[in-house]
Amino acid sequence: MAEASDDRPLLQLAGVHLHFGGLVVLNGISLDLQRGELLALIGPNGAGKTSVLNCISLLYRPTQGRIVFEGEDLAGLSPHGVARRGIARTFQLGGLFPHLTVLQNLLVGRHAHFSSNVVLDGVFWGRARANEIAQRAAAEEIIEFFELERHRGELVSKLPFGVQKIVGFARALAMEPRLLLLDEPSAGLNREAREDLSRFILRIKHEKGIGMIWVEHDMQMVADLADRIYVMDYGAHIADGEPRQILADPRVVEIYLGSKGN
Amino acid sequence: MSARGALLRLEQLEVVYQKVVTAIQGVSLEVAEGQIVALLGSNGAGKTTTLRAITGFLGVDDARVTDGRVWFEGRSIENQPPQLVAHQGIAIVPERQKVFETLTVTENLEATVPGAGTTRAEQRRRVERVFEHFPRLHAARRRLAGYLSGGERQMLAIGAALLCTPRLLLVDELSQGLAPRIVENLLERLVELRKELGLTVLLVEQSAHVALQVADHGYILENGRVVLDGTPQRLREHKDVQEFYLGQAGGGERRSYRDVKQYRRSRRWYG
Amino acid sequence: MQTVANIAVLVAIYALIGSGYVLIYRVSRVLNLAQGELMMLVAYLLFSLATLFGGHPASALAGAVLLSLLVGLVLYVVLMRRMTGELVIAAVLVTIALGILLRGLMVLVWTGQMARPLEKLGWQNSPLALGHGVALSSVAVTTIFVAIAIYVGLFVFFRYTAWGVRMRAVGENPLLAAQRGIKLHVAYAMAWALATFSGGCAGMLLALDSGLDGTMAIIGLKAFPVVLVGGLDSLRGAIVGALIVASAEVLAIQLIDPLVSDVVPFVVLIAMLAVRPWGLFGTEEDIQRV
Amino acid sequence: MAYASGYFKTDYAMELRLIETRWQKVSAAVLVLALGVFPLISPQVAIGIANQVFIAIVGAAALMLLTGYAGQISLGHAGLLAAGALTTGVLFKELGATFWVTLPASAVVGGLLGLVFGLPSLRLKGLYLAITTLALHFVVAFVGGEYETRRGFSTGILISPPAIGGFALQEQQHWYYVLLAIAVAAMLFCINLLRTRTGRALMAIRDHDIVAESLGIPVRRYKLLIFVVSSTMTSVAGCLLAYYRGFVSIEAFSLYLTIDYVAMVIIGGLGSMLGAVLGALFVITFPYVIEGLLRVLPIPAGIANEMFAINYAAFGLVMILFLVFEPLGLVGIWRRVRNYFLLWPYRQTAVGGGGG
Amino acid sequence: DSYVLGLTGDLTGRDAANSGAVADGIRIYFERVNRTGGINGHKVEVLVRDNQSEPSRAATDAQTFVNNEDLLLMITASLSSTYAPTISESKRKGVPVLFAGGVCPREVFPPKPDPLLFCTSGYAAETDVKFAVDYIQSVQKNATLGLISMAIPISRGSIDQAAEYAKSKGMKVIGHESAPPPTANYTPYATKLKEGGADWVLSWAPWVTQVKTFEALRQLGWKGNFISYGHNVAEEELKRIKDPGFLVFTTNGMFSDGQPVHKDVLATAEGKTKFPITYLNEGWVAAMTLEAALKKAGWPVNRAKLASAMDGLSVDLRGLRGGPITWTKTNHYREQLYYRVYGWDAAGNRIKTLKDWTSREVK
Ligand SMILES: Nc1ncnc2c1ncn2[C@@H]1O[C@H](COP(=O)(O)OP(=O)(O)OP(=O)(O)O)[C@@H](O)[C@H]1O
Ligand SMILES: Nc1ncnc2c1ncn2[C@@H]1O[C@H](COP(=O)(O)OP(=O)(O)OP(=O)(O)O)[C@@H](O)[C@H]1O
Ligand SMILES: [Mg+2]
Ligand SMILES: [Mg+2]
Repeated sequence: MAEASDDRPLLQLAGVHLHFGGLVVLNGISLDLQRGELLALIGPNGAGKTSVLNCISLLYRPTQGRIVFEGEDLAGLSPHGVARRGIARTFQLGGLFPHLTVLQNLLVGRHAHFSSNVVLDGVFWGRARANEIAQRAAAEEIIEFFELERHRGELVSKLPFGVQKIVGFARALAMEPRLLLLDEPSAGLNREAREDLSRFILRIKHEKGIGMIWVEHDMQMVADLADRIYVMDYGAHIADGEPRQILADPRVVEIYLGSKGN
Repeated sequence: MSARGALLRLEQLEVVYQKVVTAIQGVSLEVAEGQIVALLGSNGAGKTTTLRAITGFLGVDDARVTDGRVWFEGRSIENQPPQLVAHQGIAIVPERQKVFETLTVTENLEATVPGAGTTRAEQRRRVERVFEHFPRLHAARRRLAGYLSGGERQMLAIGAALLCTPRLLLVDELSQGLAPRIVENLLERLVELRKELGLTVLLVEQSAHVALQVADHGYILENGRVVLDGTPQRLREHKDVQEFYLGQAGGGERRSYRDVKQYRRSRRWYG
Repeated sequence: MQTVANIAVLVAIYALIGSGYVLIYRVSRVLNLAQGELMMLVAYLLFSLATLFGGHPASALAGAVLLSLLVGLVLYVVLMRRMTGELVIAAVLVTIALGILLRGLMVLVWTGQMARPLEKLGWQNSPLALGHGVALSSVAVTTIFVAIAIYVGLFVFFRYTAWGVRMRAVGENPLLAAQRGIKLHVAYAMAWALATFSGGCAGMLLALDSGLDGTMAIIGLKAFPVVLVGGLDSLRGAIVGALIVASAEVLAIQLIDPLVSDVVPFVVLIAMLAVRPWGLFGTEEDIQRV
Repeated sequence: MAYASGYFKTDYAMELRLIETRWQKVSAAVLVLALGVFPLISPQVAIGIANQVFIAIVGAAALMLLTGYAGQISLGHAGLLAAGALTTGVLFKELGATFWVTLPASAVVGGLLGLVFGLPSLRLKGLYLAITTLALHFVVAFVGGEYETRRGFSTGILISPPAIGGFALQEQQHWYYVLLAIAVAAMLFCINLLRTRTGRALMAIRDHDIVAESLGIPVRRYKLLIFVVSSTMTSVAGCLLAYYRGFVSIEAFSLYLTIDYVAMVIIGGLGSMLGAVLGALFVITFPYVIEGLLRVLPIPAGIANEMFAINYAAFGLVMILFLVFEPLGLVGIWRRVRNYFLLWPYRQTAVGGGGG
Repeated sequence: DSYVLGLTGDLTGRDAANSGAVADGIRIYFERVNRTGGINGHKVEVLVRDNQSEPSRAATDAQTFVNNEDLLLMITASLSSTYAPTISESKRKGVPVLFAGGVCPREVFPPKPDPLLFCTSGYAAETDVKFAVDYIQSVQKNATLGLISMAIPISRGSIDQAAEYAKSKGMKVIGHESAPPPTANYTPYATKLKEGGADWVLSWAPWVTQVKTFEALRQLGWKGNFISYGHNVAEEELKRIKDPGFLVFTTNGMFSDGQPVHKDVLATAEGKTKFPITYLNEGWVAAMTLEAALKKAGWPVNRAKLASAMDGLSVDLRGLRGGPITWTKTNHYREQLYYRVYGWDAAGNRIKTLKDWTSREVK
């Protein structure tokens, strides 16, 4: 499934540890992600899945270990630097800007693609204006892709939770990333919306070849879509491999799936 | 419906946001004492709005119940402030902002006011019970709740709601963000509690599988209207429910997420 | 030695005023900028009662204390209650406006002239020699004891009832607190009543010690750095903050130049917040998890 | 373009126009005309008030950028106004500098101070930040006071009116047009800033700075930047104020002035530039209105003495009533009225959700 | 068709007790004038505005006044922070200004006063403190002098001058304390003065600072003498404090002097002011002077005419002060200043004069 055009992995985590005071959140996580690969990250609540994503986007600084993206060690960067390198993400707890409209949220996502400055913006002349128009067009493509036309001008705070999740996804894609981190994108979506979401994920994978790390609790979706599953518990690696094999693994059933593991 | 009188009854409820957006219209439903009732609906159908109308959580968003009544134990409670509603024995696990982020986990539980006449010892015992059910919370009890993971927050919110010893528990998206095993436990626990304490539950749930598994009765809300209701059995057999909520292909077997059609435009309910 | 005594008195004053800020901040995240005016109002009420009951100083004092609780309660019920759920900064502005209103009313009723409740009560503020050449006025000594008593009372209250945690819960998210069955308005009203009471005590004592005029309100502002250094939602912090700020101030007067005594607390504040943004004992408020 | 059947946008550039429909064009023209004619038909006092409003608009817009959009509460506003005024005063008094020197100098000083005021914002939020900026205000006031005392200007520095091309700006009417132009320029600058990338970045930071950071926005730089922009504007307003008033005195920049400005942005309505204008208008004219009203009332001679205390208390009272009954500010009222007319006689009804 | 004057004063701010009394004095005085036929057959109308000692409010007031074409003159009765805006507006439109009840600004003093600015108030910062230092020296040859001011420019400035002057006279000066306007507790300042070994303390500051520092010193058991400037509250306060070591020096005679003019003030103002009538003398002085100026200017009158009438005016104050107010082309303050020192006579339980009118030439 992984269309590795370049044998070097897109992203590589090597022995990542994360501590908060005495609390060990991540305990030596190592994983590789190939270009265009869809890796599902699963584990019980509080296992540290979100923390892995936070470490990659440098919102948390790993206590120990290396994170290498396209051959570059991320340690020296700032969170916005990481974003500019091409890593985008969605957020488990929403993370949208509630007082902005859908369109504005997307344009914030395209922040790094502008080339203007404060003075130009204030005068709104020349480059600033041309930029606005060009980026607006780019945002419109995203809106179309996610079928958000009818919500374009609405304030995000007034949208139902499900639509907000989609907007969050759209905003991440608007950044034109090469690596996309998805944190429970399906939470709060109904079946129908999950099907739409699956469609978006598949299209992104096939049309844009973006690598994705996908934290998810819906095992049906994971089973159907993921290329590979990585299971963790208490900040440590438990198992990884093919979906079918992992979901049948008794350890995974024990700590995570419970009796009805499918 | 059950022969017993309804604990909660909504009558032709209408809620309007900011004086212009009508979110639900003519919603009527009943929850009988000791029942678990599921409220299903696609995103934006008005489920959260319905729960807010019951708990009086509407004011902040400049919304009002403009029509219809909410009856709880025979008293009408629409447009009452939340604390009054809470004192009548209605607890909620809200959809978003569910914990006090700047308090520790233990403080979150302590801040919850127990039902009348609860002794301190009793209260402490109940807190311990919450920790028993959610060992992860116990491990995190001294941490600020704002640092909890999404699932841990959900556990804490459920724990706190149960501490109130409510007569009616409203849950907005129970399984949201929880690992499958926990969801399973929780549902078992709800069934147990119902037996033990006669707890009544109104459950909003995205995963229709899960909800219909434990519910005694289900309602389906679309576009701010109730379009279908009945026993889980009846709902499960309905063609549209199968298609849109259970994800079953024509024959009854599960449809794969991989097979979603390109550019499928959903059919809408016009009940 | 005298310096230590001076610091102790100032600590007591600041701690009393500070507790008012803390109590209200704790339940509503609102900084009550009318605290100074409330202090002054209570002091003036004492003055009027003292004039009325010239012969019965005790009943005048008791009356003023009761009135201070009542004033807080009434303010909450008729005014601040309506601000629940609104923007914090708007509520802060309401307290500022309240301060303006109160100041206008006080000038109207009591003019801007110096008032001396102590004389009306028929008492003498005689100096007390405390040994080692240290002397303090009797009211100053009383101030220290009152501050201790009030703080002990508050600590006991919060230790043996669940209200401390509940107040903070209300402060963070009133609606959620309401859902959890906390009686919002009781918590708010209690905080306002207690805050005017403790602030009012500071006002009364200051007025008894050295008289009362229109500038007292500004002293309320001087206790800002105190509560910020200590942590806006912590009573313990208010004491420690008072200790730090009062020492800095008195030592600046004593050792550097009295002129800088006005800025010193703020310099301490800036330095402190750079190190611990939530003050020494405050809880972290801005938690953003994603 | 077919106006008959509605108004269509055919490209993205059209969306960027500030004035779109014919109706808006007409209203804008009327407004311009009214503003232009105002000083010709109004008494001096009214023009004076208008001039104060214009200066206040510049200051309020700066604060609105900072507080209303970037979410950084600042109580150091008077300190920054003072910095601008004092720079002007010092340069004028010590070096005899002209307007063309003092204005940019004030801007530069303001910008630098903005950097200083902005530093705490990298660590602090909300009221904590507010009080820290207040602390910086006291530091500025202290320095200014020391300067005035040490140099023997304890009652303030008198400044002669600015000469623009040999024309001394002295009459209220002349000031009116100059200040109006400046206020309009400041507003346009802010509005432009807000509808472009900078503005969105600021609002993103206000709503959720960690998320903003991981979307590629250098949060710290933007925070400092907005402090610098806002302080520069404020400082320029301070410079104008000094010239307009004809004097500089550090005591004129007390905490109350900050409160006035905070009141402007809150009463106007946080997060709206129109709010800054309405707020400035309200706060500046309010005392005059109250005074006028009290004057009209038949006041018994006996309490004529107490008029001022009543006036003062009334100011507080009306402000309280306003905040209590209209927490969304003047803009809230404006929007409600407008919505009412836009929708009348309909009421929008449910539109189903739909997951995308 | 009346004489219109505009008064801007601190009626509700921190100096309300001072300014308010000045405003009341002027108001009551002209009420009587109007009752008894006015000046040159015309009534006097005083418009009053409140500036709370805040420069920006004062600026607004001044602007309103100068824009009123009928208005002849502005009266300022508040702290010196409000002077700059008033002066600035007065220059713009050529409106004369009378400073009544505050500190006189430098612009009214000789040799070259501003043609539009005049002053009747008692204060004269520099001369005041010099007189006080001389007085101390006349009582106790080599006193150790402690100094306290309020941390506002005008007070600090003059106390600095007192320090210099005292040193030049060979006195030992032990520092200059300066308390911020609102101070919760004056004891730390007092402690420093006491521990410095001061046997005399001089203060030239708003009344609170003076009296509270004194009281704090006494609480500490300090036994020295304290001399402070006599604001209009001084008479009341002397009676309250009853401490022989607390002296005030003043340019206004106290009502305890019992001059006919004092009885006149008492009779006229009874029940018309919320202030003790002993506070009214500054306002009375200003009003008497204004009356004389308006009389001299005649009718019709305009701003310029009034200003020139004020040049070369001499007003007999009939005992409210030690001598007349005389304005000349080179002096808009007065030619001679007259000081008196009052203290408390414990035995007689009354105010006593420690030093009778002493004149100083104003240069
Ligand atoms: N900043 C932090 N400070 C303290 N503890 C933290 C912090 N971030 C995460 N934790 C703790 O680390 C653990 C892992 O959190 P994380 O959010 O990564 O879990 P998760 O696997 O995403 O769980 P869920 O499925 O519930 O979202 C949790 O117990 C959480 O409380
Ligand atoms: N604050 C608000 N202001 C305006 N409209 C709102 C607001 N909140 C919700 N709505 C509207 O009300 C309708 C119902 O929303 P509601 O949140 O109740 O849906 P829901 O069924 O809970 O959806 P979800 O499953 O996504 O949570 C939606 O169309 C939404 O746009
Ligand atoms: Mg997570
Ligand atoms: Mg919902």
